[in-house]
Amino acid sequence: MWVEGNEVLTNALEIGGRSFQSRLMVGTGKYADNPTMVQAIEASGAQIVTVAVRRVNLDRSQDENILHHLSPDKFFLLANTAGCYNADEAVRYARLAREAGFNEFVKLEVIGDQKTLMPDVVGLVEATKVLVTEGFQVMAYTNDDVVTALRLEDAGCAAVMPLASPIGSGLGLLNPYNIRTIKHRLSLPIIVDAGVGTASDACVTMEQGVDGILMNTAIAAASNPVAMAGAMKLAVEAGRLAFMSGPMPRKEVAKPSSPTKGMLDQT
Amino acid sequence: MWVEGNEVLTNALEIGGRSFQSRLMVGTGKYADNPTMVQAIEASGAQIVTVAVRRVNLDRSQDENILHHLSPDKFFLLANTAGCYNADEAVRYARLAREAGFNEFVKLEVIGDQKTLMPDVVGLVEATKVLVTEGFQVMAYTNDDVVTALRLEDAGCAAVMPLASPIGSGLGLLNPYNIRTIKHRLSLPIIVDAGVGTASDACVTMEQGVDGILMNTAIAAASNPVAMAGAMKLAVEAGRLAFMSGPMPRKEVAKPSSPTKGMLDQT
Amino acid sequence: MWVEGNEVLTNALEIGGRSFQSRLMVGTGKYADNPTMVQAIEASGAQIVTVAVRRVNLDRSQDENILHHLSPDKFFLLANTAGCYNADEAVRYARLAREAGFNEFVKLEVIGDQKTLMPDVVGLVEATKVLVTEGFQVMAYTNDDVVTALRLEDAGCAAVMPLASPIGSGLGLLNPYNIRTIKHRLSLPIIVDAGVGTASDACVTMEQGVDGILMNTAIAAASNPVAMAGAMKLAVEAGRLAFMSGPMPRKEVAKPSSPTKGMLDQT
Amino acid sequence: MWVEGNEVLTNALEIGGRSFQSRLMVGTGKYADNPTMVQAIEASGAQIVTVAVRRVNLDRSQDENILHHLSPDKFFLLANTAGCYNADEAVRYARLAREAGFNEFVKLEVIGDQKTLMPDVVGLVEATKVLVTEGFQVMAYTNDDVVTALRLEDAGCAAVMPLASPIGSGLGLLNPYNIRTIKHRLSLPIIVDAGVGTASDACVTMEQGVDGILMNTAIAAASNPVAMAGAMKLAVEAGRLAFMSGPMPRKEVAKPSSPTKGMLDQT
Amino acid sequence: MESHKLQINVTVNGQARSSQAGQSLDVLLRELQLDSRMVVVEHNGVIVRRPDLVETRLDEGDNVELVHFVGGG
Amino acid sequence: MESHKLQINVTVNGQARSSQAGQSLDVLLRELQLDSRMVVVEHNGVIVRRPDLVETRLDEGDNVELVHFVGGG
Amino acid sequence: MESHKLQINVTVNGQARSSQAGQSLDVLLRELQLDSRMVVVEHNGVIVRRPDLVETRLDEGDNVELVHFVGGG
Amino acid sequence: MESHKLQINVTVNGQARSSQAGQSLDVLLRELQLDSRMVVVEHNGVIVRRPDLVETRLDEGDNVELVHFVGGG
Repeated sequence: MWVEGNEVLTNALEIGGRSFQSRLMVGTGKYADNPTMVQAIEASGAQIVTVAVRRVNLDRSQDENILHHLSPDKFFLLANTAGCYNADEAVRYARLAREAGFNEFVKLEVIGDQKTLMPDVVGLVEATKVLVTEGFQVMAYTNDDVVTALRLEDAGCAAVMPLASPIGSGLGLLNPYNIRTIKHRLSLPIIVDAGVGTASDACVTMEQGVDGILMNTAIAAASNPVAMAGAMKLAVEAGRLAFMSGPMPRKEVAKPSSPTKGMLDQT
Repeated sequence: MWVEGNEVLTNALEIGGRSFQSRLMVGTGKYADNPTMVQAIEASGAQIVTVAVRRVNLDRSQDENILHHLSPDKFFLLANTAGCYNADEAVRYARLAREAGFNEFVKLEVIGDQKTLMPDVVGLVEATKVLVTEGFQVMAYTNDDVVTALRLEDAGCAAVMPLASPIGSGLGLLNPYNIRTIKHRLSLPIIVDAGVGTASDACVTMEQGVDGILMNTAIAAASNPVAMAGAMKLAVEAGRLAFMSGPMPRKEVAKPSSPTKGMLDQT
Repeated sequence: MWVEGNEVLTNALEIGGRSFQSRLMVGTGKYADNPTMVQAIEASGAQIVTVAVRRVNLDRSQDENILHHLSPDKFFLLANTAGCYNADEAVRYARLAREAGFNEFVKLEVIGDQKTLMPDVVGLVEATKVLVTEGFQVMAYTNDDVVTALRLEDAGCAAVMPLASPIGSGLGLLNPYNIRTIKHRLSLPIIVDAGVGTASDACVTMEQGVDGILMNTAIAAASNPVAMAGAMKLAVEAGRLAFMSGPMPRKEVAKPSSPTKGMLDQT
Repeated sequence: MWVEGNEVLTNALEIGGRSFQSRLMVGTGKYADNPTMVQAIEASGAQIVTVAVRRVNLDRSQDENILHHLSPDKFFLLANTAGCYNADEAVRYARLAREAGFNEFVKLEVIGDQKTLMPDVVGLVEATKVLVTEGFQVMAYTNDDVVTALRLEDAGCAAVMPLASPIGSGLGLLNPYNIRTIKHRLSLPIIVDAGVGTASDACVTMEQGVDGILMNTAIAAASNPVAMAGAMKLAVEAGRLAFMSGPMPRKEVAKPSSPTKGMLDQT
Repeated sequence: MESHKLQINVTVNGQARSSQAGQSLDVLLRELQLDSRMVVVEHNGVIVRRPDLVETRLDEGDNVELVHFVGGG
Repeated sequence: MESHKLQINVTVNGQARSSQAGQSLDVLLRELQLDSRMVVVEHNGVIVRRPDLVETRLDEGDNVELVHFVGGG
Repeated sequence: MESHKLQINVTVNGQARSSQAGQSLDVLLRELQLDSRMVVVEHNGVIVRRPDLVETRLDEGDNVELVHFVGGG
Repeated sequence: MESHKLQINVTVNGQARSSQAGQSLDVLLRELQLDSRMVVVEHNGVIVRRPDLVETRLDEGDNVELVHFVGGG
C-alpha cells in the first residue's frame, strides 16, 4: 500500500494462510448492470470479492452467473451465506459454495432478524464450529459485541467481521469504541463488514486499527459507482496509513504553526 | 485527480486566476528537521506551500530560509501573515511577502486572541479591502461564520479559508454544518484551514463539498510525518471523489446486498 | 411525573406486574460511605434500588449489610447477579437472592469478559429460561444487540436492560440507533443499564423512548453524589417528558421566532 | 434551584445588576394560540420572557399586544431587536422598547444574513457601544466566535448570547467546544440563545458551564408545547446541577459497580 | 372653530391618513382606540414620551410609528 | 428401447419436472443447457461432486438443486 | 453432656471451622452473631429456608455459605 | 576617505548596530553575508525594492528590518 520506505507500513493482509494486498473487499450485489459492477470492482482495487450462492434460474440462467463477469483467476471469490437464518442452512450453503472449487473460504452469515439483518450470534458460533471442523476458513459476519467476537476466535475463525451499522443502511461507524475494543482483544484479523456509507466512514473505520473493510451498497448505490469505488480505495488506504503513522494528539488548545519569534518591531 | 472517464471529477482548483492540481495545501512549520519537511511535502503532493515572513536571524541565518529547502520553481509559495494581531500589521507583512517576488497571493491572518488563535474578523475584512486594492490575491483565514465569509467575498477575496477547529488543535471538523453553509452561500473557492488532525478529518471535510484543505500540524506532529502526508493526500482525494460521486442516502433501515430470491428449499 | 393535564404523560412504569413511579433506578455500590449513599438515593427519587449478593464477612459483618441502611419497606430491592460468569452461577445467586424474601425480581447478569464486563448472551438466555420456569421476574442486563433482545423477550424476561456503554465507563450512549431499534422491536419494558456518565447522557437516552435507566457509578463517583443524584432525577424526567412531547423536527434551515411583518419603515 | 444543602449549587443568575432564579428564558413567538403560550411559559418556570417590537396593527390591534397575555409584574419582559439588519435600525428598536417603560434591558440582534439569521458581528459591536452609552443593559445575540464575544465584553455588554445553532433550526449544540471556550474566557454571564431542539440539547448545553439558555421554537413547535416547556425546565436544571456536581471522568475501561470480593466458592 | 381646521396628510404605521392640522398625538391614539400605556410613539423619527403626547401636534407630511410588544423569540 | 423408459416426476430448483427413470444428472444438466463447471448440484440433500454426476441417476420423487454464484455482498 | 459431643470440621464462607456434630444451622448463626432474618444460608449447595434452620444439622465436611445483600450496581 | 566617515547608530532587526553614515543597504547586506535575492528589506518602515538597495543609504537612527521566508503554516 505504502511503497516508500517504512516496511511496517506496507505489510499485506494475512487471512487463513493467504496473503492479500488490498484491504478493501467488495460485494457484487445491487449494481444497475454488470459492466458497471466490473468497472467499479476494478476501480476499487479489491482482490477479495464476495458472491452469493443461489439457484440457477432455469429460464434465463446465463447472465446471472457471476463467473461470466469476474474471472476467478483475477479475483478471490468469497462466497457468503447471505439469506440463511440458522446454522444448518448456513452450513449447507457453505458446503455448496466450496464445491464450486475456488477456495475453502466462506463469509459466514447467520441472520437473526429479517428487519435489521443483524446476526444470530448463537447460530453463528455453532455454524462456525461445524465448518472449522470441515476445514473451512470461516470469516464470520457478526455484530460489534466483543464477547461474541472472542467466542468466534475460540471457535477457530480465520477472521471476525463485525458490522459498522446494519447491512445496506449506510449509517457509517456507529460505535467506534466497540470496534476498537474487538481489535484490541482479538488476535485474528478484523474486517469491518456492512454499514459504511461514504469515504470518510471507510477512512475513520480503518483508523480504529482494523485490518480491512468489506462493503457493497456504498459503492453500488452511489450516483457514480465507479468513481465511488475509486474513492473507497483511496479512503481505505488513507485510513490505514494514518493509523500506522501515529496521528497527532487532539487537544483543546491552539498552537501556532508559524514561529512566534522573529516578528518585526511595531512601527 | 480522477483520471478515468468523467470529466467533471477531474477539474482543477482555480484560485485567483491560477489553476492547481492538488487540493491539499501544506504548511512548512513545526517539523523536527528540514529533510523530514521536504520529504513530507513531497509525499503530500501539495503544490501550494505556506511560509511565514520573519526577520532574518542575524546570528545563524542560513538554515531558516525556506528557499534553501523548497524550490519556488517546484512549489507555489503562499506567504502568510501569521502572528499579526491587527489589520495594519498584516498588511505590512503581506507587502513584505510580495516583495520577495514569487507571487501576489497572501494567506491573510489577523489573529484576534492569543489563546485560541481565532481571527479578528473586523480587522480581517479591513485588511482584505486594503490588500485587494493593491492587487493582492487574498486568501483569508477566518472562522466558520457565514456572514463574515460573505463579507470577505464582497471585499474581493480570492478564496475564503474557514477553520475546522483551532490552529494546531487537531480537533477535526467541529461544525460541518457551518462549513457546508459557507460553501453553499459563497461562489468563491472555500479552503478549510486549520484543525484537521487525522486522515478521516480531511476526508469528511472534503465531503462537505469544499474546494481544498490547508494543514500543517497534523502532518508535522504525526509520529511519522512522511507517511501521514501520504495519508492526507489520499484522504483529500478520497473525500473529494466521494463528494463528486454522490454517496448513497443514509437510512435507518437494513437492506440485503445479496438477492432474496433463489434461496433453496428447506431440507 | 408530569402532573398537569395529559394523562398519557403521567403513566407509571410497569414491570413484571408491578407498577413504579420513578423511571430512574440506582445501584448502591462504590459510595465513599453509607450516609452519602442513602442521601444520594433519596435525592434520586428512585424506588428500585439494586443490591449484590455476597458472603457475610464473618469478621466485621454488621456494616456491609445493605438492610442496615435502606429499608425494604421504602425501596424495592432488586438483587443482581453481578460477578457471575456462567448461567449456573447466576442461577445460584438469583435463588439465594430470592430466599432473602423481598421479591421475585432479579437483575440477571452473566458476564462474558472480565475486561469489558460485557454480557455472555448465550449464558444469559440460558439462565433466563431456567429462572423464568422457577417463577422469577428476570430483568436481563444485555448488550445493545436487537437479536439477543428478541431472544430474551421470547425467553420470558420481565424487562430487557441493554447497556449504553460498558459498566462504570461513563462513556454515555454510544449507539442510540441500536437502543432505539430494541425499543421499536420489543414489547417489553426497556431499561438502559450501565454507561451513563452525566445528566445529558440520561436525558438523551430517555429521548430514545426507553422506559427507564439504571445507573450507579455516574452518581457514586461524581464529586458531589447527592447533587448528581438530583440532577439525574431531573434529567430522566426531562428526557421522558420531551420524548412524550414530540420534539420539533430538526432542519438545516433558520426560521425567525419573531414576526417578519410589522417592521417600521426605514428612516 | 437545588434547595438541599450546598449553597454553591443554589446561586441565582445575575445579569446587569438584577438577580433571576430561573436559568431558562423563553420567547413568546410562533405559538398556535395565546392560551397555549401562557401555559407553556408558566410550565417553563421562566422569569425572563422575550418579546418583539412591532407596529401596532391598526385594523385588529387588541390581541397581538403581548401585555394582554403576560403581566409585566409577573414576568421580566426582555425586548429583542429581531428583524434588524444594521446597527442603526437595532438601536432604534431598542430605544422604542425601552420607552415602553419596563426595564433597560435589550436582547440585541443585528442580523447579517436573511437565510441563516446569523448575526452581523460588526454591526452588533457597534450597536452595543451606542446602547451601552445610553445606559442600556445589552444582552447580545451572537455567533459562537470567542473573539467577537471578547469584543462584546469589552464593549460593555451585560451578557453575551452565543447561538447553539441557527434560530429555529433545532439542530442543537453544534460546537460545544466553542461555547465552552467562550465561557472560560469571559467573565460575563453566557446565555446560549437559539438552536436548542429538545431537552437533551438544553441539558448538554448547560453542562458546558454556561449560565442559562434562551429558547422559543423548541417549545412552541413541539407537538405538546406545554409539556415540552416542563421538560425544558427540568433539563436546564439537570444540566446546571450536573455541571456543579462534578461528573465522573469518562474512560474507555469497564469497572464493576458490585464488589469483586465475597463471591461464593464454585460448587 | 373645530370644523374649520385644516385637513392634513400624515402617515401612520406606513398608511396614509388624513388628519386635522395641529391634532395632538394623544387624540390620534384615542381615535385609533389605542391605550397610550400600551403603545410607544415615534413622531418623525423621534420618540415621544407619554407625558409629551398631549403637547405634540401633527403637521402636514408627518410620519408616525405606533409600536408595541408582540410575541417574539 | 429408449422410448420405453419409465417417466418419473422430479423436482429441480423447486419446479416439478418429468424425467426418465435412471437419467443421469450429467444428462439433466445438458438438457438444461448448463455447464457443469459453473454449477454445483445437490441431489436429495447431498452434494454430488462433478466426477460423480455421470453416475448419479434420478429416481421418482428426487429433489435436485442446481446452484451457482450470483452477485451478492 | 455438651462437652462430649464429637468435634467436626466444616467450611463456612470458605473458612475452615470446627463445630460439634449435629449442631443446627440456627445455632451456628447465633454463634456467629448473625440475625437469621438478614442472612440466607446455603448448606452443601442447597438453600435452607429459615424455618428449616433449626432442623438442619452440621456433619463432618459440610460446606455452609452465609450470604446477604451488600451495595452493588 | 573611507576611514573618516562618520559613525552612526542604526537598528537592524531590533539590534543596535553601528555603521557608517551613508553606507548603502546593499553594503549592509553584504556585511551581514546575506544574499539580497533571499531577503526583503524595510527601511524606516518603507520597503526598498532590490534595484534600489544600492541607492538607499543609512542615516543616524535608521531602522532596518531584514525579513525572509521561514517555515510556517
